[in-house]
Amino acid sequence: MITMSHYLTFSALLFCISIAGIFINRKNILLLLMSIELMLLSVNTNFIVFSHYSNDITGQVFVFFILAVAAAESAIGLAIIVSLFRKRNSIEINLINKLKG
Amino acid sequence: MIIENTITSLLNFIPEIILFIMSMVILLAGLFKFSSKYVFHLAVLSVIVAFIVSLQNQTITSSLLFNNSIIKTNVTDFFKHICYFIFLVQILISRNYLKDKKIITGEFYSLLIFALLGCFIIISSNNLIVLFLGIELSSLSLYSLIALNRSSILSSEAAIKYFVLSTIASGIILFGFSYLYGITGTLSISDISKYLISYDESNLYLFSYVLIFIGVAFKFAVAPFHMWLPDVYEGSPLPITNFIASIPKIAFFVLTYRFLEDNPIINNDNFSKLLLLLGIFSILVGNLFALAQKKIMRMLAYSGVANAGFIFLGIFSAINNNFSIAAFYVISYAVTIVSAISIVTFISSKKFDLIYINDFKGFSSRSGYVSILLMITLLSTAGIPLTIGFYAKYLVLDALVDRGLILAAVVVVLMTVIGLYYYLRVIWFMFFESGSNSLINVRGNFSLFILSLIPASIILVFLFPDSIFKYVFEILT
Amino acid sequence: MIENILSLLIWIPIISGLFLLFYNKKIYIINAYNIFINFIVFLLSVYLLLGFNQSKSNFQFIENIEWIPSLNIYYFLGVDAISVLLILLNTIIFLIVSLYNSTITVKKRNQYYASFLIANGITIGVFSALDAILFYIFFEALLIPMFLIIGIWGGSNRIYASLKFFIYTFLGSILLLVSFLYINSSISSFNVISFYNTNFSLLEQEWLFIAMAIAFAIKIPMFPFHTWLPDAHVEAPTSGSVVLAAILLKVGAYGLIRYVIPVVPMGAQSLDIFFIILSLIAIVYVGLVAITQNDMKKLIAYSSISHMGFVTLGFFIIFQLFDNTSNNNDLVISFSGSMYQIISHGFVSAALFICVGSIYDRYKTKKISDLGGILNQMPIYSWFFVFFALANCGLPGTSSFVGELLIIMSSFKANYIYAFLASTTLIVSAVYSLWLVKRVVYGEIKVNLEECVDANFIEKILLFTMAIIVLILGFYPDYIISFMNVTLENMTNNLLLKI
Amino acid sequence: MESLILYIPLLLLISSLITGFSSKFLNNFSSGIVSTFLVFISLILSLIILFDIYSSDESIYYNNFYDWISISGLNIGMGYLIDKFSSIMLVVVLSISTVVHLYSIGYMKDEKDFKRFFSYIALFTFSMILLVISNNLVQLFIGWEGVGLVSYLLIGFFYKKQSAIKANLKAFLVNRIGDMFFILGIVMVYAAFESFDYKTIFLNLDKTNITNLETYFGLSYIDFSCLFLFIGAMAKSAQIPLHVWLPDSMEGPTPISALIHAATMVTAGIFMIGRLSPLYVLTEFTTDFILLIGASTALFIGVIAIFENDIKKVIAYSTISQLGYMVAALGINAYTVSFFHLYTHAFFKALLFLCAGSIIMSLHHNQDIRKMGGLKSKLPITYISFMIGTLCIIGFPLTSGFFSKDLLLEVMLYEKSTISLVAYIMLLLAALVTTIYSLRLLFIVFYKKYSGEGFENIKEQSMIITIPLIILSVLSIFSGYLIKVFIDLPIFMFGVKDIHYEGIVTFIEHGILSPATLALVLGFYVSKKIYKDDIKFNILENNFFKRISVIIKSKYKFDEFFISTSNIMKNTSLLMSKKFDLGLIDGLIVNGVPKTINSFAIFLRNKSSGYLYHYAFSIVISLVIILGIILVRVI
Repeated sequence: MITMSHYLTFSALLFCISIAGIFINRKNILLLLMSIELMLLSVNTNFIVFSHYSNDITGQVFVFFILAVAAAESAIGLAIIVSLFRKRNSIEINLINKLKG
Repeated sequence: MIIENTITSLLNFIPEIILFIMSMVILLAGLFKFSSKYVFHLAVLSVIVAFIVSLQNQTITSSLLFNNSIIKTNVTDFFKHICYFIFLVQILISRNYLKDKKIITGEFYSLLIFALLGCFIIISSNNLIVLFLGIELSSLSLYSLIALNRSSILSSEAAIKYFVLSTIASGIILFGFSYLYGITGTLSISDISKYLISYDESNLYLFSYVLIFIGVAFKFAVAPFHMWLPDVYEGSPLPITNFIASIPKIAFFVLTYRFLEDNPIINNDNFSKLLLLLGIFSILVGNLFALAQKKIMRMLAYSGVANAGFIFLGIFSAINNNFSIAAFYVISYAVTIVSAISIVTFISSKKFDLIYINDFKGFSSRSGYVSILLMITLLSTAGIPLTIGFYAKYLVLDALVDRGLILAAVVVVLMTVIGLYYYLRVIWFMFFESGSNSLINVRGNFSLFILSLIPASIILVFLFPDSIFKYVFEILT
Repeated sequence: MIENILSLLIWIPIISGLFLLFYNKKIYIINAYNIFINFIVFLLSVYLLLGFNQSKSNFQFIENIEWIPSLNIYYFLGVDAISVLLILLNTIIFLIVSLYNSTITVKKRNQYYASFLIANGITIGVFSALDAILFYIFFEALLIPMFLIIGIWGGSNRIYASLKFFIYTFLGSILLLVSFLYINSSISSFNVISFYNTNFSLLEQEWLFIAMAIAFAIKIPMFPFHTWLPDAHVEAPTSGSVVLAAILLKVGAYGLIRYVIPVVPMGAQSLDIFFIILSLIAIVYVGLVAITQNDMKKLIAYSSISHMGFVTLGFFIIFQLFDNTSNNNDLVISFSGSMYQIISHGFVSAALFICVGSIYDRYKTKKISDLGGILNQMPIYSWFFVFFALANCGLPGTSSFVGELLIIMSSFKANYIYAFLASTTLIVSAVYSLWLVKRVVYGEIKVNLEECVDANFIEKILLFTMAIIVLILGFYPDYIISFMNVTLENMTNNLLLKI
Repeated sequence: MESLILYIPLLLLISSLITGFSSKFLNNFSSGIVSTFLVFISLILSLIILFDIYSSDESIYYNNFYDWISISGLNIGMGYLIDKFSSIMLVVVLSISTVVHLYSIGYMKDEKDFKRFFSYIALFTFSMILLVISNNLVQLFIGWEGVGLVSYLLIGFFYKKQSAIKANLKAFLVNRIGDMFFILGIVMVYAAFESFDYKTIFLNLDKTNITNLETYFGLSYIDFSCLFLFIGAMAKSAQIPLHVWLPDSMEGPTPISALIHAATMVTAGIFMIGRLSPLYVLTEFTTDFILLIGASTALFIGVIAIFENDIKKVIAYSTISQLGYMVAALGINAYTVSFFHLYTHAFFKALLFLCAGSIIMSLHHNQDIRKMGGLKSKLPITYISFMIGTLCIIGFPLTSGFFSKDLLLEVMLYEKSTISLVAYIMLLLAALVTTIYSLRLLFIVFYKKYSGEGFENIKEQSMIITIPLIILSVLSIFSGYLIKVFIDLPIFMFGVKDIHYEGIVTFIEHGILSPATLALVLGFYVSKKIYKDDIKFNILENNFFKRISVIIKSKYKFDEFFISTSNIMKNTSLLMSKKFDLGLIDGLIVNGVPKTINSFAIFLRNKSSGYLYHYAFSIVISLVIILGIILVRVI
């Protein structure tokens, strides 16, 4: 029988994976965007699980908002990457350390 | 019933609505040649109008709007007014700079106003969804604003860094939200914070609060969540830095206040220790790093980290709902840093971008007046008497000593001594060294007038602080 | 009877100094304005002296206004005999400085004078503030004008010196703030009079004593904290050195006697031995160090440290004195000695720095090895220099002797070893003062200037006045000592009630 | 009468100020006259006071001019205590000072700093008077240091001469060594008797039980206080080993040597101990110490004079040895006797110095006796007076020196202790030595063939020089006959041995028959043979005497000792200021800590790479750590 805690663990794992994805990946920025999406999705899972178990719809409303915002975020993220690429014909992360110290 | 509720809500929400519409208008106006040169005036006008209107309909009683998703109290009004003031100063000062950098466009101002709007929504949100939307509204517009200076490689690098890290932060905050929702089964913050009064606190509740406050710590740039701040300060155009340094901090302080008001969690040992240790750690890190900086903006950024630590100490000391200390600190810091960055904005002209601290050498011989203004500002950041910053640090120390944390107090004051050194460095470059850079811009009487507003108020508030203290203490305890 | 004369004393110079910042046209107007203001302040302080009722021991000319009631900080001013004398010293010194400044050439003259005027007001504030935080604010604020004076108008290595001065003193004073907050957290008042009625445990008192005493020990400066002073003196302009030596060091001593010893007497009693030892080290060791200096200002700076060692010795022996001879009068005598030493050193060191400064203006060097036989070129200066050097080594008939005698007396009653070590200053101070005179003033002329102008009229007047003051203080100390007597007696009695 | 006291110091102060600050409206000569006149008036006043004191037996002037400090528990006054003792001292000081003033008008007439000189000597007289009339120890100390100061200024009067400014620094510092102990002594007395005032001290002396005062190192409290006070006196009165400053002080103008370094200042120590005699009679150890110091000074320093060739230094050394006599007398509590010798010595030693001055003037500032000789014919008046002076100092019968010295030697024998016997023998030898060097001087300067150049144009000085010589010669001869006055002079009625004295005549007979005369004759014989007839004694040629003479010529290496100690002190302090003060405290701690912090900060800055994934990593790690800690704490 799959209980609530299983879902929560799953989403927590998802969250950890996404974060790991952010700092383990050293090449491509696009992967960063993906892992960010993944992180938000894990949050969504949480909300859905909670709203399901506590018969309360607002959680799922929240999920829609999150999805929308995530879309906007990735749009802006891509835009920034584009402007970065314009100036430096590559989107490798390990080249981005002009600002440090 | 619902109708009139909505109508009253709308009526109470007019300033934000004005801002919203005007930012659209500015965006459009920016598109057409004939109107694009008026965007600045439009922006200023709209902000002033919104300011006046919100001054008109400020309330003493707190009222819940849009069926409890927005709250409007004297606290929110107070902080919003400060934001208005700061924002006006910023955009008035930044005009010439933007002209020189050729980014004085419609989308700039509309995005900026959106960011302001986002902060206002954070300030007055009473619902997790609205809060989340506010956070994202401000962050999204800031991402694009940072990257707006397409000519500079640094700005887009800063943008990408800020983007990634702050989305992580929002993710963490959201994670916390989700748990809160799971425990309490509601999204309304006031209910969430009252939850503990009826139920005893569970570890999950604590966890979610910890997660949220780590997110908040990120937004305040409290060490070790501060890395984005120096890079953003350095990379982004100065007016944006100016905005990021001040208004979001105020907004997130109000968020903190909203979450911790009437909430026993603040007396929780783990939670309060977390705040305390984060605060002290961030004071250490900020001062140490600031000591070694060569660039003025990075130096200010790290000093900002240190001050964020002080703010956390202030929040830490907010037992039995006395948020006045932290509030006063936030206000004084925001005002001071705005003055500092505005001065830097003002003096860096088209020909010459003031980046390094050495560029201040002999500045007093160039313009004694501006250098005195900057000196007052920096002394205030350092917390020397004769400035408002002294009271800010004084209150935090006082709170620490009152709670018997003498050792923490001593560590903090020793760190402020280190802090003093790097502020003095700027001062001595300005006054004691010679060989001023003739490219530095010191002209513009109106801007000078605006610039001198804040230092003047810094001194005045030092001399006659009591009314302000009274007001802050009254509304925040 | 002028109401709130203390506020006038504080704010007249500060505000007029701020005005002066906006006028930089005609030099003679600036000079006249500056001297005039200082003179007014001087007259006010004389009025204060005359209006002060020395037969009463309580604080007088009290002004107590609510400043920040929400933090229970008050604008609380008032003076007792000690403060009155120190304020008078302060105004006299600043008057002298303002006169001296009118004879020198300096850049940004108006800002220069303004800094001194502001410093004048702030110092009076320090001496008359009876609310701990108010005192602290004045105490800190005093750093800023001095910092600017050293940093802007100082010598070649001025930045190092001014920073060292500022940060070192700030470091000390911020500990002071913490201690004040601690006291406040237990008695919820910053009023110094209620500070005197605290009863902390011994441990608390010891910690408070350490924190506050270090804060003031840096300012005085006492032995291990003294290294900022020589640098600051060497780099500071002449008037700066005068103010530094004559006023700022006294602020530290004043803090000890007003905010440390009466507030935490038990702490002071249990730790006094360390401070006695430090004072003795300052007297003997720093004196020896002074002998070998090759820079006149450094030499005088070190001699100042060693003289301030007498002051602190006089403060800290009182407890042992009381154990040996349970007699309040001895304690009062010891305090009187220290206070007298403070006042006398104020004048002597100021005069010495003026002499050295004028020598520097003419010969463009402070190095002793470069100078010699200036008596042949500027006799008047040289004779004043000799006089003040002799005063510096505590010659009887000059003011320095009185303090030293009283303190040696008291320290003998406390412990004969203290007295022995303290009295070595008769030799050491004579060595450094007179050896300096021998090398600089006497002998064949070393550097021959074409036209070397001797003291001009104003300088003659200044030095003559100071010489007269020193002699009067030396031959008739009774006025000042009995002036302070009631206050000191009262202080000692309160002290003894608590230990 | 009593009110006159105030005017004496006042007049002197006025004269000092007038001559000091009257650069405009008085020429040199007239200012000299003015100050001399003022001093003379005060001399008259002092004489009036003297006679008033002596007119009635028990009359003592005692009062305060004003309160120096008067608070509860401490009363110090500026006042006067005039009894027979101090009134005589007053007269002695003022008379010598008057004569010297007069003499100086002539002697200094060519100096450009004439006025400075006169203001100095007036100031000196002022502070000496302050010392003499003082009624408490603090005022005494003020006067004490005042005279020291003026001697410092006057030794360095020719401030361009390196030797002069070396000498005056030396004089001041050596005196400071004494003063340090002196002030400690004063403080000890105060601590014991709760007052600085002589009267109160002596009254409390009876009340307080001295035995239960604390003791240090097995010596009683009084021993120590007296010892410290005496060390002060040793410096002032040039006793071994603190005598080193006096010979060098001859760098000053000659009148000063007469006034300060022979007659008055150097005797201040004797005066002080005489004043405090009630204390000194209570101590055993210290008086013996004093006795030994005095006797050895009298002998050993006297010997140096035999080999000295600078005329002034010879007289200086003789002064030291004479002071040794006085101190020795103090050592057996014979204060009056010592004071008597002080008084006679003041006159004839001043006379000798002034003679030397006139000789030096006539020889154009040549002080080396090897370039002198045969001046008998050229300088008759000087010759006569010098002769008189010499006779006095060698104690030729019927001269003043005879009375004082014989009385002194006689008193030595009263106390039947070995130490006083030793002292007696030393003093006897010292008498022999005195005879030898004084006569040596006389013979070489006046009898031997002149060995310099320009013998014919040497001539006697003007009246203003010679008159003082005559006055002093008269005084030197006849001052001795007042012996009776001194013998029953009470110094606070304590301590004085009852000296059996039956009339002047018996005394003279007794004196002539005393061993001193033997010494006199022997000395006369030896010095005549050696220095007049140039006969070489073979005994003196052997190694033993040679070695001794070498030791003596080296002045027992006292100077070298002091110089080396001061060098050690200088080097140590140099080391401390370099290594400890600048190196350790300033360098390592005060500057070192900030430097370390700064370098640490720079290290941190350089370590931080700007990589995004590092940022993210650190965020995540700290998140994990925080959550982990809290997890551990809550579970």
